[in-house]
Amino acid sequence: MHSGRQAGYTFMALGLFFLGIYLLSAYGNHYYQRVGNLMMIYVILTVSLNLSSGIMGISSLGQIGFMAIGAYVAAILTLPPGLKERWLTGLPHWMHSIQTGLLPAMLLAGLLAAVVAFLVGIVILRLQGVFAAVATLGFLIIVKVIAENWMTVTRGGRGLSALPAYTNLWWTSTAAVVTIYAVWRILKSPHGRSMIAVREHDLAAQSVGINAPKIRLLAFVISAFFTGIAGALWANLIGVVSPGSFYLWLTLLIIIMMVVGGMGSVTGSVISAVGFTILLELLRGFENKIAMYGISYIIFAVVFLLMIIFRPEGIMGDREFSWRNVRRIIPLP
Amino acid sequence: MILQVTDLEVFYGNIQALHGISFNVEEGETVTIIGSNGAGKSTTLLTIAGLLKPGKGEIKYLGTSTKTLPADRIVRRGISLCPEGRRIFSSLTVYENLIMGAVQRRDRKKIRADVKWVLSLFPDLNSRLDQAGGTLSGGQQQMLAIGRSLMSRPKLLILDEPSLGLAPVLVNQIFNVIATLKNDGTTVLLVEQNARRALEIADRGYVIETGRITMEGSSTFLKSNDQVKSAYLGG
Amino acid sequence: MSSTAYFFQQFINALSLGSIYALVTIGLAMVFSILRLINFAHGDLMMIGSYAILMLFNAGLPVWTAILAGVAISGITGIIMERLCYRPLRGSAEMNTLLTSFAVVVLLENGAVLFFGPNTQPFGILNFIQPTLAVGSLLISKIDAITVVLTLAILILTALFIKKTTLGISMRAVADDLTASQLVGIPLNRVIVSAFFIGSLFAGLAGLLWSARAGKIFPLMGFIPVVKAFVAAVIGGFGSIPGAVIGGYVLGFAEVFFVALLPPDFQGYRDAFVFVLLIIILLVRPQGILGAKAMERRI
Amino acid sequence: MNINAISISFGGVKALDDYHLNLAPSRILGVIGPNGAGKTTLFNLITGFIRPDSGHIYFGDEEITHWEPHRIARKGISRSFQNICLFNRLSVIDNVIVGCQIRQHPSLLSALFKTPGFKRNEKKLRDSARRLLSVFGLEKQSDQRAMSLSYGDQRRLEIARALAARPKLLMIDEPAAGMNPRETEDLLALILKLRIEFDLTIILIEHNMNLVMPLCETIQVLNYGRLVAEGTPAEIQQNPEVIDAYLGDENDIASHGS
Amino acid sequence: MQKKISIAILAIATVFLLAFSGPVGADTVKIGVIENLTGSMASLDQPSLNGVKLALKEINDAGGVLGKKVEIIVRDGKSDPATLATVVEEILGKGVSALTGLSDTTMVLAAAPAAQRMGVSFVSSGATSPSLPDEVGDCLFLEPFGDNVQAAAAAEYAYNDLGAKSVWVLYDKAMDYTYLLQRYFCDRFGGLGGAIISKATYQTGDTDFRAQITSLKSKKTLPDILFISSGPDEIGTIVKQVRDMGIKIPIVGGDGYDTPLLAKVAGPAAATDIYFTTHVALDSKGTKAFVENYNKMFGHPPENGFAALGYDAFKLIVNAVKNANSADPKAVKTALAATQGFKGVTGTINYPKGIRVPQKSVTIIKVDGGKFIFEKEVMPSEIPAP
Repeated sequence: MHSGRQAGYTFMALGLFFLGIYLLSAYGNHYYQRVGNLMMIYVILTVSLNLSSGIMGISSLGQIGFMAIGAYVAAILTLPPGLKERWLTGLPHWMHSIQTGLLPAMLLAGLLAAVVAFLVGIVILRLQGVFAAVATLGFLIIVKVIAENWMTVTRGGRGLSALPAYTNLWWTSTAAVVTIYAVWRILKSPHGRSMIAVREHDLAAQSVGINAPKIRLLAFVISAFFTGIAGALWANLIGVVSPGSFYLWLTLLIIIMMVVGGMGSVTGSVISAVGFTILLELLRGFENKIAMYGISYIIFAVVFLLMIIFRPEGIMGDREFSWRNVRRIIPLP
Repeated sequence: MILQVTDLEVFYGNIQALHGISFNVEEGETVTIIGSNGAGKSTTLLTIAGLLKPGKGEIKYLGTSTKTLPADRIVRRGISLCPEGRRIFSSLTVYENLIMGAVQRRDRKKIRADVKWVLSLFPDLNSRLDQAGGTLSGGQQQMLAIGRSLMSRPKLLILDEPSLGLAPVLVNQIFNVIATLKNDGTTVLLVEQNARRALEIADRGYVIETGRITMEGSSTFLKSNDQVKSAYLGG
Repeated sequence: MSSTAYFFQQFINALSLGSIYALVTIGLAMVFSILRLINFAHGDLMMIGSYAILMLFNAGLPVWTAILAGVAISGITGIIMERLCYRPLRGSAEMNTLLTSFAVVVLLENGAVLFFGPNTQPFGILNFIQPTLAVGSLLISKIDAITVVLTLAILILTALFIKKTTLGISMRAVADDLTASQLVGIPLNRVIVSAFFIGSLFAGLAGLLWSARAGKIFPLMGFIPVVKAFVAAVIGGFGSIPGAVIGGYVLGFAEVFFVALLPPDFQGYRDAFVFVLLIIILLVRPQGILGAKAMERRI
Repeated sequence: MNINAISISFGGVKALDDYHLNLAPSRILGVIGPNGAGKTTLFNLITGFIRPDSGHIYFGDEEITHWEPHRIARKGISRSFQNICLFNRLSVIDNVIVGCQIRQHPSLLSALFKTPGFKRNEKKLRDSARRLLSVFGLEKQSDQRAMSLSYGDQRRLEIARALAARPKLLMIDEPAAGMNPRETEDLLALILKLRIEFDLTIILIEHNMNLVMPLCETIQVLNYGRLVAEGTPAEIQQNPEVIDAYLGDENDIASHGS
Repeated sequence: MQKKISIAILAIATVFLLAFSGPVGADTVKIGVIENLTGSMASLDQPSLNGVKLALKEINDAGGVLGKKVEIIVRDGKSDPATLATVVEEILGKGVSALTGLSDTTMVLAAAPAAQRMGVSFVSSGATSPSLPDEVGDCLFLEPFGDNVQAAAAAEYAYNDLGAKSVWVLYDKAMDYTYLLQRYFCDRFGGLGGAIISKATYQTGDTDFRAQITSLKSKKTLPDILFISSGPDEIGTIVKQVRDMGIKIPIVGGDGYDTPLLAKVAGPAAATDIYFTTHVALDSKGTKAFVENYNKMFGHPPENGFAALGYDAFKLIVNAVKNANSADPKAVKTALAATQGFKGVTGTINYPKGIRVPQKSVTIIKVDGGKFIFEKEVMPSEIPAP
């Protein structure tokens, strides 16, 4: 198929998507908007996790640690100055009077998460497989412990609240589209090929000149960048960040989304993040109807278990969406 | 006929490793399979031992199919595979390694007697019974591996590359033991890269190439065959 | 209190905490050494064991019967877990089994919330044991003493089992080389099920001791011990059973003395310290204190 | 290529002991010896996957003894592996492209914004990969995943990938393993052709004498990590020590047997 | 494949839309109840929900309010801020008159802003941070007193009645409540002239406090009292371990102690010489009916003080609906802010103008041999600023 035509389809699809976003933010009720926002944040989280875990093959349980870092950075930046002065005595003075908007907060959140990922990655990425999983889990716990104890900067277990509700569907959906686009482009670039090569066979990749530790670090850092941005969006959506919010449940949720979508497939991650957000809401509705609280997570866990037993490669495996395949089913012009 | 393999096909994922292999072993016979690396020898043996599941074909041991049996049941029936690369339990002592060879058996007294018998075959191990397997030299490990296989008192002993990476003296020792076993009436299926040695000791042989049997016949025939000579005997 | 007495008191604290960690870790390490599976649901077996003991006791069973039956239930749950969740996944990627164990955690913990309710419940069935023994100026709680003695007894029994019995040797053989152990005829499923069963029994027992110390149980009680046990296992050398014991004690001592020796403002960083320790050990000595084999990169 | 007295041991066992090599450009060296003799260890040492305990390795006039594998690869040493190590889930052509992109350092930004330079570059990579695949007769399979290829094709693809990195020195580990005599002959012709077309120096590990003897100008025989013999194929075939160590002594059983 | 997926997505989306478009009746007064029924907060919030259910039953049995039945819409927040923020929108979309629930400040902060934006009042049943109403806005009301009030009461009681001049403090670092409580306590105790010997910390979920207790034992001069700021789940274990280690010093604390777990976990021997501040003495005359009815409805006595708080918070809202004579959220809010002399199980609630933290007297309970004994009612003379 001609590539110009594909680009045309893509733009049309994007147009439709943003039209939907417009309709939802203009006419949808707050509940749907909230679910939509979370859905977009989960898409960002899952797609960026897929870059480091699925595409690059780093077994990381610490991804949400970067989200926590992003969320705290954004929270500190967007917290009203008065509160900042009262609560965050550990910050340098000049920061007390600063209150940024969402965009700078997001970018700085992403950057700081990336910097931390860089430093952590140098150490942790020397480990492989379950050992990397363990070490990254350790990182997650360390982040949580620091957030709980660094009273003068994070306000400890009480968390930072009264954050301005900057985040809306436009921000989240644009950030999601940018993340998907970026990860997609990386996947289709020499860097992406190198990542898969290293994942498939570390030593063989080195034997054709790929600097495996470097490319791993690159994937880890980029992934942390977008995860940090998701953290920032989350912070200004929910309005309060606390150490317990960024912990095992969220970790498990996005890993499951990625695995079920298909490790290595951006398309799979998107489908799965969207699908699971809806599924969880439906299950919650079901749970409220029968008033058996907790059943939704049980069903969720069972769905995952069945999936990993009977279709361990996930919905998409590592295949991707293409207009060519769509045209086989639906006759597009 | 103790073992009969018919049209065996085995796949690793999408890749077909064996393209229909047929051969048989008679009771009391020593049969060798020769072939280069990657030709499918180990695949064949692992399938017989129940570690790989055959795609198509049939494996009959003493007249009944073993295709669906798990590995431990196959051992109980009397097939013992001594794997390539020895694969002894390196953190277990020599004695424990031997005991593990008899894990399917319940006759404690006889097991003890068989340990003695194995030690008489490999006197080198005698003084090292309490040593961890991993601390043995390569040759001793190979002896231990064979000894461990013998501990299940197999009716069919399968040896995968027993001389691999061993010094000539040790190779001799190993082949001497095989000869002894053969004289005692044990049925042996031997896979070797050292084709010359294998054909010396075997009654019959098969040549396997890229997952297919390409030649078969008595050892004398194969030894004198020009193709075999040039490909495997370095002549 | 003199500083020597202070030291000894903390020493005793560490010893009893370390004992429980060791007990949990053995089970974790046993399963890991055989299947390379990090079973995060191991902690929930503690929870299930404790709840079972409490419910049976409340139902009118004598204390010791309730304890035996509860520990047995924990063991049986372990077997069911293996059969339903882990056996179908045997041979798949390590990461998949790890995630599966997380899913099992979600399943069991939410299930427990549904069945037992989310509330903390008092667990006082060992309260009849008088609380403390005074040794000079030292006070030793009897539960602690029992914990230490019982753990040591179990450790010795386990060591003998692993060393002497055919099943124990089989476990080590399977841990050593899965393929070869199948080739010599070790019945793999039986060995794996046994490892799960024994490990789960220990988890149930550890659950009893843990709950008796804390005096309470709740559905989410298993997670912290299993994470700690997991660190202990890495410290000791994953898969090594003596290593698990040493790791448990090292962790117990590290935690107690971290809190004992540092000013209060730093006490909160205890778990961070524990995990920094873990990461350093992974990097410097990935095989742990007692792990025998270095991880070889195979080409 | 020049190697001075490298040694390495694993757990007390000397895997390679006092090994020397002096290889002039454009030569083909064969390394033979029984399994476990240290041949693959030698490859791993040269390509930087393991470090020698002692000794030096020079490539051209540079010492590469302690270099990282990827740096050695960029310097111009490529290899294939004994048990095929492809990027299984990449397509055949992408396997080769990964080799081709060795000397490129495209920026991440150019990829993100899909600049014209980026597109040109991708096209160039793809074209040269396609050309290389056609040399190996794999052009028809270029969009399949590497794992779905047949055994022989996988072997060829591995060499193609190694060549894509435009090496000066190509190291091939048992390329004919699992090939039948006809395939082996084809491989022989292919290697000879590649050598001229790409101006290669080649080191070859192989058991199949049908490949080694006609192909190699020099042969080294390893046994127990020691260099037992070195010489032309004809010399090697006559060397009694070699026959004893590797080809096997016909009298062994007679002299030691029961 | 693609086809299957697109069909699946369509199907899911359809079900999704249908699931939440049920008919909404207009003949009831709807009140939203958000509680963390699963996860780490469940042990506080489930009793709170039970309290709400008991209140609902009593109200509807008595004919409801404004001639209509009262209906509750319950949602589980799963102890997760993101879920809370979602379910609050869901409930708000159903046209509720007011919201109640939640026992933790952080959780309230995740849920309440959405209510504030919609102008629907949120009565926090269990969170006690006195600054909470200022952080969220004029729609947020506390049902219990602020932590500053009860901490000051505890400090004054300890200093004046127990004659304590020095204190050792242990608190849970991970909770807002425990942190604030000890801070306000130390403020007031220091203000009275008492000495804080040292502080130690732990984290929610810890089960071993011996290291901290041993370090207390090693002090040259032991304090007169221990102030242990803990939630209901840890306090029993802490008391047990303190007493096990041979420390008989009186223990003082806040409303987190108000749970049968304290006596049951620690055992009657250990649960002695303990004093805590709380909302209500569950053994007093005024609360007897509540405890009995609770027992009747759920088969066991209230798990902890949060049951009574949930009960009161709900009745407080219904009371406001009655006073406003309207179920309109705006009117209910105005009526809530004007609440005077509302008599609940946990005391009498007055909201002074512009202040949405009730001024209530604090009950001091003494624990002796595992028995909770009403000691006295205190109105602190000086209250630390929030």
